[in-house]
Amino acid sequence: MAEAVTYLEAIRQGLSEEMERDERVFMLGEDIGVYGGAFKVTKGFLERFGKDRVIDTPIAESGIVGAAIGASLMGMRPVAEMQFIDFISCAFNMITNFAAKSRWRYGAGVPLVIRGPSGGGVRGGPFHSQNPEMYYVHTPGLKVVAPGTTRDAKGLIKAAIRDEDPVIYLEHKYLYRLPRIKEVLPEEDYLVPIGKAALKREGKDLSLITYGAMLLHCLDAAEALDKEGVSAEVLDLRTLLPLDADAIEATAKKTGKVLVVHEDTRTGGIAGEITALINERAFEYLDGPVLRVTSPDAPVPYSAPLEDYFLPNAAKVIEAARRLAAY
Amino acid sequence: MAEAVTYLEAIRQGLSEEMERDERVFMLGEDIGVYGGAFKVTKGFLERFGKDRVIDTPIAESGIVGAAIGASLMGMRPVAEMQFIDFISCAFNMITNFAAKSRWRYGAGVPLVIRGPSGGGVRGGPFHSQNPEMYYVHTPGLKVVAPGTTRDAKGLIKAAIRDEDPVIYLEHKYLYRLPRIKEVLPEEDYLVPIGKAALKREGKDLSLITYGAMLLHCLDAAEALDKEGVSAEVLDLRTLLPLDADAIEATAKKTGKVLVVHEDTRTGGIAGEITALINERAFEYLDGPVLRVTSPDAPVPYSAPLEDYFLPNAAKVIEAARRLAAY
Amino acid sequence: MPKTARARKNRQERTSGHGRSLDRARLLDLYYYLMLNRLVEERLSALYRQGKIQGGLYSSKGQEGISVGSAYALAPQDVLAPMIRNLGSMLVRGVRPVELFLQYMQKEGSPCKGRDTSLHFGGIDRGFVPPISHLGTLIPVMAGVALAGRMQGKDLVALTYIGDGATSTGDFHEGLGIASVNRLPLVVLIENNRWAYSTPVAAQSCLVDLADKARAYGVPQGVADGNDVLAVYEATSRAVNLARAGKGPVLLECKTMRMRGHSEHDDAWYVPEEEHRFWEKRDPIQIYEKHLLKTSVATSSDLKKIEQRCLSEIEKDLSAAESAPFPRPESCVEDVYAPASDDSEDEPAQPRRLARRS
Amino acid sequence: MPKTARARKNRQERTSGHGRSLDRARLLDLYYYLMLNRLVEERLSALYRQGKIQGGLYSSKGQEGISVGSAYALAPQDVLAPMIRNLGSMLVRGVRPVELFLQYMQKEGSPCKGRDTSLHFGGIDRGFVPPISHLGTLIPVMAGVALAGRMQGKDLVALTYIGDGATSTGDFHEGLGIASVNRLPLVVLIENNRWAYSTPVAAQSCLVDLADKARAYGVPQGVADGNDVLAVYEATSRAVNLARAGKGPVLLECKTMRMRGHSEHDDAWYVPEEEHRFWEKRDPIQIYEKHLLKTSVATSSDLKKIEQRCLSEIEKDLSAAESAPFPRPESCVEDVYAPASDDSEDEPAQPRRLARRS
Ligand SMILES: Cc1ncc(C[n+]2csc(CCOP(=O)(O)OP(=O)(O)O)c2C)c(N)n1
Ligand SMILES: Cc1ncc(C[n+]2csc(CCOP(=O)(O)OP(=O)(O)O)c2C)c(N)n1
Ligand SMILES: [Mg+2]
Ligand SMILES: [Mg+2]
Repeated sequence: MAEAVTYLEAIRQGLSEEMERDERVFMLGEDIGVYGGAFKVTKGFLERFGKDRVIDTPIAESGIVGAAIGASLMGMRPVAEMQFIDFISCAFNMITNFAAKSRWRYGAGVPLVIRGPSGGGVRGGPFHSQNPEMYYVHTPGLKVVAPGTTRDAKGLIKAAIRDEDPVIYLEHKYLYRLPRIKEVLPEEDYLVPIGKAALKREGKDLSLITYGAMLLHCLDAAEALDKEGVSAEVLDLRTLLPLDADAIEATAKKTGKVLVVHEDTRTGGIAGEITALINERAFEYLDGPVLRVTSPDAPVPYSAPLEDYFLPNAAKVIEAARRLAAY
Repeated sequence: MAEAVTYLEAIRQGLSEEMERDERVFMLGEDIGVYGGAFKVTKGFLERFGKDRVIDTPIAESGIVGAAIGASLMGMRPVAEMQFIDFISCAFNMITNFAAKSRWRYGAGVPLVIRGPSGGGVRGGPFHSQNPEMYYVHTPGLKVVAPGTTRDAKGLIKAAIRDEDPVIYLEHKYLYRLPRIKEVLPEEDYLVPIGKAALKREGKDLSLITYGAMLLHCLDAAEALDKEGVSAEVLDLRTLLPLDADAIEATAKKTGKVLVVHEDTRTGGIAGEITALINERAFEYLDGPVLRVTSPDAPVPYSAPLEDYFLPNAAKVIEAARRLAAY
Repeated sequence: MPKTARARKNRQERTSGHGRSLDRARLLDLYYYLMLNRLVEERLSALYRQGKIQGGLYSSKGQEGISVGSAYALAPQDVLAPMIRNLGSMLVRGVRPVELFLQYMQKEGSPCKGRDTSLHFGGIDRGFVPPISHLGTLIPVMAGVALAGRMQGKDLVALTYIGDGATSTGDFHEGLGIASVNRLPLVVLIENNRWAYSTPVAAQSCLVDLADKARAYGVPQGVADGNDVLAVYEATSRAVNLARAGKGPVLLECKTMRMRGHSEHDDAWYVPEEEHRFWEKRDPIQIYEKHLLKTSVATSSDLKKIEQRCLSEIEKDLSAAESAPFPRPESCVEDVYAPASDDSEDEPAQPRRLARRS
Repeated sequence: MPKTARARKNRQERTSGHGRSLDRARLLDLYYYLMLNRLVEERLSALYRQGKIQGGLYSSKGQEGISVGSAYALAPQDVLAPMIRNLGSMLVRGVRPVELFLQYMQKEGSPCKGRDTSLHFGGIDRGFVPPISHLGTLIPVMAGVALAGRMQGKDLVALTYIGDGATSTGDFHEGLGIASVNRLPLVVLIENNRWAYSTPVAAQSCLVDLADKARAYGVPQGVADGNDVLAVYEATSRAVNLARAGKGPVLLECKTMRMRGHSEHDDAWYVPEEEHRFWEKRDPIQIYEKHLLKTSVATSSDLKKIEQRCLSEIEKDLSAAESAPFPRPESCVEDVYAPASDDSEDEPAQPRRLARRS
């Protein structure tokens, strides 16, 4: 019977299955071919799919995304890798102005996927640990996904490749090879729908809304809170744009107390948008303020004690959850 | 005695006064010298300050901002113009990764100003009407200001140039020559402090929190609401980063009902952040949900009937305010 | 190395056109498009002055030979990405004046439903990719079009334009870099009209010939007289053939002059009078008229007839556009995303094969 | 035009160094820095293997001659921006090993307080500008440094480095474009070590000499043997003089080979063995040693002494760094903005004059 695979292996499987299934799918990026990618996500792809479908590019993120856009307009399904997601900033204009607006402007959809390793916890410092989601969540025309489990990682990359619109796929490098989240994946071809959150734990006293690597910390926190007699529900957003407003509304109405947890920095982070949605849709149900546990407003630091202080963790979630529960 | 000047003239005065006062201040951008800028903001500057301090550049926004960063590190005070603020997207990486993080990384402040015409209402279409504030509000290390009055336009550009950190100065092109907001400005050298909101109208029933060109619509709405017996307070944020959380908290606690109005698109707009701040600081004082009137989640359309439908206006603010007042 | 060698070979070659390869019908065709380009734009600026058009309106007066001559050199399967001064290229590719009037008057039936401005419309199905305002972006995008065409076994060439000013953008460099190492069938036509808004080309680059930028990529280049439609046609044909033969990308500079302001609101006071006078004598339409008469391909009455035809087509199309309704206000929030039905969940997992041309 | 002419003149010139301009003390100085560069990096990788350093560690093994020779050619007022393989340049500019150990071990006293990685520290006050990870960005930034220096009447030259791979970035193009039309005193040294991570230079560009990219800007260029520290010193001196004389920017390519993986975790299995073997014979330190002995500038015991000196300095500095404390956790949220006291409100409105060097 099948064995448990890593989050990284799940992404690799999803990519290669879609390349097998659909000849329109191809990949481009820096060091993805011969080398198989900085994190080895596309290891073996060059040998398997050939150099026409696994293209090593010069160092030119805007050029890479631009070329992906052109190929997409021609009916292909490009998947562009950013060696670290931090470098997506160099393609910001191409993504937000060319890819995001073409369908609305004149009806030309630009299905493509831009993926890369995001997030901290690996001593990457300010330029190899970023969480750029909000720059794209604030851009109509894009979709943004951020899987927190191995199963979702595979199902979402496949859904992203099949989607008719441009999708930013954020894979969290801290989860890549984390033994704890290895999973046995379904034999059959499955997708995780974009735009649907998942309730990863049922609870009745309060809701933890999160995504990405923070899911683990929220589940740990929920476990610990349970022992204190606080029943916490954990909603994994999985897709950040479009947000699953119905799922957010449902859990807010159910528990009446919401704590949003994200690794991204605080000001302008997605917790604000979620708080606004809850205000609009479930205000009367609130038994306390919507609170947030996030990284502080600073770049991601390198030094171990600094990064450990900087990133949210179970302890911080528990502490905030207690305050909220006591409310 | 002095005569009333336009918003655009106020910016020009602020810029030239600072160039007079401080030899470290210089300008660079496309067509700002000989031509005096696409909107004539720097008209006459070349003649007055010479070509070493008013530099026409090639079409290269990332290069322009990069050069401004280098000059700033050398102790100069560069002011870079984006011909339309929409093109700031090409400099996104330089701004968010180089300028924003240098002080934190190794103690080198990067005082510089990036300014340009933002906003809609002039039939500019999707690439000459953008409101890019949130991309920078979500970036620690930057400051973002967006004046809504002629007096603030001058006081904030001067404060931005004297600030020790990089400031994005958003001037709303719809206000540039609007006769209605012409003002007689103080004779003396004055600044409008960055980080301080201003109560532009006192009220007791509900608070309209806004900035930029939406200030006018909110004041009109407040006027109309007053006739209906609804007393609306209008808080002009003026600075979007750092937000004046104390002023936001104060008005929320005072009226208990808050409506946030911004021209920027809805999802991930600053209304979310403000809602989160109010939740954290004034939850018990709320007599209703924090609501928002914003542009919808789409690019800014060109055609008159479309753009008129797209942009917030007094009527939309009044309608939402009524709902909130009735709450 | 061969590439640099080839670059050198092509380097100095200045093309002057003779149009030997074109029969009478096609020679008159060129004249029709030149004239239609000129007259449509004249009508558009009249509408602008009447306040029937708002926002940016960018004239290609004096540059029509570049748009028409280059687009005319393409094969049907080729893909073209016009810039805002390439209205003529779009006409050659089948765009009708009515679409342009609808577009500029922001009407319901306009190709982009009144959402976007100027020449920002089209689509692969019609053989072109419209620009966004951000200059330089089309170079990487058209590199991707060329790449996809090769994958799909179409033997297409991608052609796009870039101004002298926009060659300073990072995207120009990144796009040509990717195209060069992949030998993509891409032709980048530099429309050097001596000005970028108010900025003269000398303030944009230290080069005399912007075509020399090809030397940074080791790719072929050429320089042509942009005011000679036949020279442009022939230089483009050669560039397209090189690109199709896998020797691309190719950088082709066409020298010309922007005869009006950057956009309608700009009277271009900053352009020296002599410069303007010098180029007035080199109007591409007059030059081509003389050529057609001298080579007795056409009589002046033939040409008058063509001009009349253009004028009547314009009248017809304009009145159609004027009477057209404005778009539904609420339509501006539609089409941000594909309709849900197209979405992944519903797409069958059947294998997809590339449709290759046999 | 003169610029292109000059570019041609400088074009083919390959520099081979003789160091005639350097006296014995300075020749031995160069050896000291080469050796210190090599030994510090060897110690850093040992620490990495011991798990005392996490994250990226980028070796300049085989490229030390470029960092040391180029930095040594600068005048005190010049500003240098190192890349991640230019540890040697920083040593020449006065950085001590202890700072590097503190930095890589993320300690409190590290130049960037444990916040940023690798060589990302420094400051104008010490004569350099540190990079961010995003490649290419230093070119426009150093153009701005050169521009400011000219405004301030300092006659400084700005020197920065860029890898063969990073010359593909848009910022490289935009920075050189702005520098060229303003004739800025900027020297861009292309460190062509044949590889960009796993990507060979042939997959990055069609050029044989990346210095040819200067032809796109009409600026001077040069090519030097990067494994000959004296050749680098002399080529850089010439480039710096050109730039200082207002003939810049200058593009100088130094040919070399990356002798280790992209970073410590990478064993560079993708590099052909012959290529590696070929370059092993060209180790810049061995080459320079031979030269010093052959020209009897030094005896082998002189050189041994220098090596000993480096080793003991490293020991001393390392133990200092190892015993240093880690930073206060909460310090990571400090210094995002200037302290309020520096803020605009308080700044006096007195006129400010530029401090010019008399
Ligand atoms: C990235 C970017 N920066 C600035 C602008 C504003 N702008 C529009 S057209 C123009 C001048 C373009 O000159 P050129 O490339 O020579 O084209 P031309 O107008 O002469 O056809 C400028 C600066 C823009 N559209 N895009
Ligand atoms: C804009 C950007 N894209 C991608 C990367 C990831 N990256 C770091 S180093 C490197 C290779 C650089 O090669 P080269 O410029 O030749 O410098 P070298 O490592 O050989 O010194 C890459 C792709 C980056 N740092 N910045
Ligand atoms: Mg031009
Ligand atoms: Mg390299």
